[in-house]
Amino acid sequence: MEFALNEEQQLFQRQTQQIIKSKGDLEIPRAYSEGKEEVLDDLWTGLAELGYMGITVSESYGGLGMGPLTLVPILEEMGRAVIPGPYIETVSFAAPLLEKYGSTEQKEKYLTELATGERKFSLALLEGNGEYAPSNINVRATEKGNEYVLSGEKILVAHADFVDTLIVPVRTGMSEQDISLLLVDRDSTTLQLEKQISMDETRKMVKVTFNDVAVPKSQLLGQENAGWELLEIGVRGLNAALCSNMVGGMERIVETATEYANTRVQFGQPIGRFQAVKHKIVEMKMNLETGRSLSYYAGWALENNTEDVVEAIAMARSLITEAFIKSANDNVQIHGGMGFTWEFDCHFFLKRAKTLENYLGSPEDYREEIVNALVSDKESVAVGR
Amino acid sequence: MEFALNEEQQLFQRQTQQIIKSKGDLEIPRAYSEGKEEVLDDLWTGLAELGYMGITVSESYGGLGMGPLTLVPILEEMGRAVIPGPYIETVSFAAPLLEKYGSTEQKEKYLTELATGERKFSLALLEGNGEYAPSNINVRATEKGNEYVLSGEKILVAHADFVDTLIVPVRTGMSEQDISLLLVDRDSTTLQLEKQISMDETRKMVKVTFNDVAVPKSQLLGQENAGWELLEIGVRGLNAALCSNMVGGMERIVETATEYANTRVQFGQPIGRFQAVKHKIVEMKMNLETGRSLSYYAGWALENNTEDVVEAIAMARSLITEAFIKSANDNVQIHGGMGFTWEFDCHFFLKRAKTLENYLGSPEDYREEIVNALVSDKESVAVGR
Amino acid sequence: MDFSFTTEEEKFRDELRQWLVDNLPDGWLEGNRVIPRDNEGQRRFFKDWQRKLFDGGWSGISWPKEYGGKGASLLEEVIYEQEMARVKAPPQINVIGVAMVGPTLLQIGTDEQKDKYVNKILNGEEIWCQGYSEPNSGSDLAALQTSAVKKGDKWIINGQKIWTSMAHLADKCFLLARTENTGKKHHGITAFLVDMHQEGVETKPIRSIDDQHIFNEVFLNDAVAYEADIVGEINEGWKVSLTLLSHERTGVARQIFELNQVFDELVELASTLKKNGRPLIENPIVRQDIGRLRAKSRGLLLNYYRNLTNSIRNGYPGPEGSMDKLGGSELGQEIYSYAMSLQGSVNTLWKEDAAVGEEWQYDYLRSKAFTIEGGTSEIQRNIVAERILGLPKDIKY
Amino acid sequence: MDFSFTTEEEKFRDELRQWLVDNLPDGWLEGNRVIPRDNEGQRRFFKDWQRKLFDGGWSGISWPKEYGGKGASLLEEVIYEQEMARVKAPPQINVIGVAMVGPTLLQIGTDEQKDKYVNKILNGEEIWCQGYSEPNSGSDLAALQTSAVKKGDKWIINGQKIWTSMAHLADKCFLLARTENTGKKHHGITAFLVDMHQEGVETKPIRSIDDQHIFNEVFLNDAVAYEADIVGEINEGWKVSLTLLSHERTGVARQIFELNQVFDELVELASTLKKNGRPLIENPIVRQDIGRLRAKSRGLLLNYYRNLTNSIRNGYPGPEGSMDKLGGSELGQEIYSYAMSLQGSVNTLWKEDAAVGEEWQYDYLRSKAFTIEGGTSEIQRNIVAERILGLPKDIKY
Repeated sequence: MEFALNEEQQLFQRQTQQIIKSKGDLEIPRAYSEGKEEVLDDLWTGLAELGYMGITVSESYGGLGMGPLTLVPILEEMGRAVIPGPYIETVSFAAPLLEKYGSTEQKEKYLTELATGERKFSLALLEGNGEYAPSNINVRATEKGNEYVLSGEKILVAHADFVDTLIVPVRTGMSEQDISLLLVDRDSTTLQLEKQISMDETRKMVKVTFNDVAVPKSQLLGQENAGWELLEIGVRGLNAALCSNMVGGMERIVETATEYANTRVQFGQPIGRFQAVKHKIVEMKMNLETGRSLSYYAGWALENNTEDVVEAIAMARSLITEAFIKSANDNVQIHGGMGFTWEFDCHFFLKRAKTLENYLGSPEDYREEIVNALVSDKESVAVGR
Repeated sequence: MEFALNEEQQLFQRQTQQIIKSKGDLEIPRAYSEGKEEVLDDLWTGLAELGYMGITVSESYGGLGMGPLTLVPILEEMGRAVIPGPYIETVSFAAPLLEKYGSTEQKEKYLTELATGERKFSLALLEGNGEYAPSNINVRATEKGNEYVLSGEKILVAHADFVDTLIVPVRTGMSEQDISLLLVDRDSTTLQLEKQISMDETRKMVKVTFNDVAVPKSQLLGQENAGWELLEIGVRGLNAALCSNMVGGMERIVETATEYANTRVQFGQPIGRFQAVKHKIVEMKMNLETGRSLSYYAGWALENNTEDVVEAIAMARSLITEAFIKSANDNVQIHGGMGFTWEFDCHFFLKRAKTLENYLGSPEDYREEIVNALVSDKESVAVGR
Repeated sequence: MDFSFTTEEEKFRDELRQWLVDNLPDGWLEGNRVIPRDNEGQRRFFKDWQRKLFDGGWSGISWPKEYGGKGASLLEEVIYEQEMARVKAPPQINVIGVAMVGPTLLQIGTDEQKDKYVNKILNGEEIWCQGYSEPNSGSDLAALQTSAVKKGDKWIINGQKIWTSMAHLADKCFLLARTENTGKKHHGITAFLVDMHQEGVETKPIRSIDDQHIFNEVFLNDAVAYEADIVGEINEGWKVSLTLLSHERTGVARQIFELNQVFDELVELASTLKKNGRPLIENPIVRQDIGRLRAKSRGLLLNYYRNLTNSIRNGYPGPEGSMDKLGGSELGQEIYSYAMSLQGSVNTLWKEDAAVGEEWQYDYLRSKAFTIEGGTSEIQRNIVAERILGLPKDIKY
Repeated sequence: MDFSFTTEEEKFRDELRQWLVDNLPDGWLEGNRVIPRDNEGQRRFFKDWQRKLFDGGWSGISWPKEYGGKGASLLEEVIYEQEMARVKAPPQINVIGVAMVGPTLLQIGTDEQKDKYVNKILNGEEIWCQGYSEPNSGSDLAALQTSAVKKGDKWIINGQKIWTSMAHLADKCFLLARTENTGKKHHGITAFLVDMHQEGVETKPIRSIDDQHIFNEVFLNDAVAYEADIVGEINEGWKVSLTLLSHERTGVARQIFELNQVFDELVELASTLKKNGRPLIENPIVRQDIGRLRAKSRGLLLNYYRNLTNSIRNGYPGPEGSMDKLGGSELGQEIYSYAMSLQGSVNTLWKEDAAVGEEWQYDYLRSKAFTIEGGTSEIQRNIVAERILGLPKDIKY
């Protein structure tokens, strides 16, 4: 029985902290959102050099062959500084999916390049009203000889302009679940990219239009028409990663709120002496630690592929999403007027939190998933009882 | 534009306050719950002498012919002292129903006696699992000549042992809504009454068993098989009354919490100086005033039979029910250990609040009703805009 | 109880409604509510609107008729706010001047001050801002440190103000400065009428989280005011500022009316947007949320009417305005936040790319200031606790 | 991360499980958990259970083996709490003695004290209670006023204690009294071992809102203790009380385990009870509530494991126990309250008339004390703020 980061994981945590600090910490998202996109290249290169891109890639393709738990401290640190970029999409989504479902050729090419940092990935999933549902996949892939020809439009594709390959769920059949995943390389296709103005300017959102884009059939990931199932498995990793990322954000919020409350003086007292402020920060802290426990557990369940993995991730995602929003809100309140300024960092967290609220499902959806899991299998698993 | 009690209503308020104080205030529910049921007779007689029973009875039957708004301050005052007894059932439920749907003979007999206080009423509605739904009415009334013969069991009949007449929804037909209301006099029938131990010992709960009880057909209130509709109209009045009653309870809670916070000293300070306590009482106060506004409005809508009367009552009922529970809870917390003792009065409010939570529908049910009303009629009515 | 208005009051409402139809900017009533983003364009837009209001007699409606006002009753003022909220009328740029500075000068200003300023306030010739908050005095307003020192016939003002709305468009500032330091922080403050177009006054924009520029920092470096620019007694500026506040007769009425309107838009949103192919409003969970918000919005509105009735009966407003402010600001945040939630993952898109309507994102972000500006929620709770409930004051440190 | 236990630990668990099967009162495991309501019956019931635990070696499992304990590791102690929670075992009446007084005496007691008390604690021959709280010192414990004055070889104790659990069944009391009044409230307190069966000690029951009698007032009128009954140094009782607390190794573990169990019962309830003819668990709104409570219950449990891991790594528990207490007590209230909500209008029926199971009503009412006893939630928040986050202390008045 041991429920904490191990030494190796703690080492990663410290190292990540150092890199991010050395690159400017919260100045990174600030610069990025002001259009200095080179900070992202710089950070990416730095992380790649330290082997961060290959953490979840197996050793045979040049990675470290670690599981998602190793990413937990790294993602928390990134969340602490609201780091932009497709790290989660690449490392927590694309890598494990390729490992599990890629063909030998796909693995050889993509995993090797992913591990070195040469190749970055994103997920081009959402369409129309942004709903995460199989019925909402309407980008059509029409078979034409050895190729699929894609037409349609994806929205909210994170950092599409920065990545090299998009994983694109497309419609390949008539029934609702007839969806397939395609690996679409930007260098061998002509995609139309258009920036979408996002409230959270640290996650660049791009509309990707496919105008009869031909993609070789060899780019199919997994079986044809089995894409939705794969996607859901991939989204698990993505969600667990988002959770750790948000937990990092919450931690930073608690720290900055505490610091501000200790130094800002009103009525001759640091405002942290007033219980209205003091206890608000305690609530943040409670949520932070509960969220962290749930995100650790989600990571553990994912790494060990436990029976309750879906429930574990749903618990983490539903609670953390809402707690992050609440904390980010309260952080603005504690900072008073300064919290309302662009100059202070509070708004980075606020916007990140609120725009992730419904990304790949709402907290309500995830709670429904918890109960689904509960009712179908009432026995408690995993946590020794 | 005037949204407040008028002078006459304020007069009733002061008078009620005086009566209740003179009868012992919170000692009334305390004595009653300890088995001294004579306090109820005493109070009832006192109120009847002042004409309180006939307030909503028309003048031709000896009443004052006032509307439900006049009851608002009286019911608040009763709520302030968690007064036991079937006042609400008699004055806010039975009286208006009889006025509206009673036959001439029924009015003559029942309203006249009601107005003098000679006859008290209760509602014998719930059965089985206590759900408020037509499908849950299973006490059967079989026609036999000029009589209905009743068999079955009603539960949670408030103060059945104290009242003279029960209004009993019974099943008179096969389809779900084939329900009729019967006036069942206790002195001319043999009912089996059995006390049910209630957490809120200030509302005596009784199980009433009908073993082939014959009731003349003339005791039918309204049309046969039209009982559910009548009941729902009656329940509106009952709900509005409960709201005012609960608002009174909330007001008393705010007062006692404030008083305790001003006098209880810890760490050399009245605990009301600590914002954790201070702001908790402010929250109670906010809920109290919002609840009061909604209950006034519900009363006003009822009195004027406005188009939005159902929504008005549903808004009041859903918000007040939950706010009362919250306030009663927080009141215990503010009183600390003393709030957990039987000796202090906190628990009267706590138990009253929690046991009313689902009485005649849950807050969720009433919110659903709000939205139903909203969606079917989107125009704002009544409040001048 | 009576929710109706008198024939006269309804006539007042009808007149205003008609005037708005005739005078609102083109397309405004149809929902095409565009305000220029650049300073110059904004200034012109707002000044035009202010002028129109003045010409129509709808600026300073509570002002005495002799000064160009309408001499409206409190209830008419409420109707005014209702109607302005109904059409989401553009803000009155000179609200500080019209609602507070003007009435204060009329009450306690010198004759010269009245002559010099009052007319130009109403017709919008001179725009006013309010110099209260400072970097170190936000909630603790009386801790202000900007100093005014007398030199000959001049008062030399040094210090910094912050959160000064519209300072970048303002001509004049109603400013509090410390003229004496006795250790008692509420004493020794003086109220000045300061010219914004002088060398010693520099205005720096504050970019807020909604990417807007409404607030400013104002730096005072040897700014000058004269004896004639002092309002009320020297060192008694705190009292003057309370006089000023007392002219805020309708409190947060407009916000409360607007919120009830926004609630309707929220229902509209839930009826239009779909999930799983069904309108959100059919989802039982959404219905719960909407039912809850409905009861709260109506409760807030009704509370306001109840407080209003008391104000009319007593002849003056009570501290209950703090409850309106507290309730309104928090409910506002809740409603705007929920509107964002309903939009699903595309809620992240804003400005011209907004998926549903760009106001939602702006309003959501803007709402974060509701519980901070004009006295934080924490301060409002203290006021309710201390002035309404009689709970102990926070320790005076 | 690793949620498994070692073979040895699992053996420990299996042994305990088997022992419980063999020794729990008849019908207990089947859910027929009846404890007599009268004092005498209760005393006998609890003493029998205490004796059984002792005979089986399951009382004082963390005590050294030489004193009859099991010398269990912290993790074994946690397993013990898990298993006891799983079967909802009867409380150990002498929990104060076993978990706190005994270990404290073993650590800092005199040899005579050890000889005289320790064995009788474990075998339940002497039941202990704890005399801390007083009418005017609840949250502010150090403000206690009960005095002990030396007269010859006796200490004469006067004052009043309150909230003394099980005092009516206790033989001995670990009592704090003021022996010096220096103005510093944490100094001048002394810890005494007081005989409850003497003339100067009177116990009066407190009837709590759940109609139970667990707590008592204890009146001390010239009660007597001797020099030999002092634990630790004179005037250093505050430190002794902290030593005592430090022996609470598993904190609120049992409550947290129980809550996760109660959550399962809640799901059962929602699966069984019906509305509109359908199980509540099929209602989307109920599902939201249950999903939310599930995440919170698991989060609480996982937090506990995380804190436990830290305690094991550091060799001592940190202030995070306050977070467990705070979270557990509030979640407990929430869960019990929700269980009442699910029951509909019949939730009002209790005791033998309860509609679903009388424990729900009792537990609901009992839960109101969770956030008060053992340090209120307000105090816990201050501890988290000050000791974990480093926020300023409340003003020392």
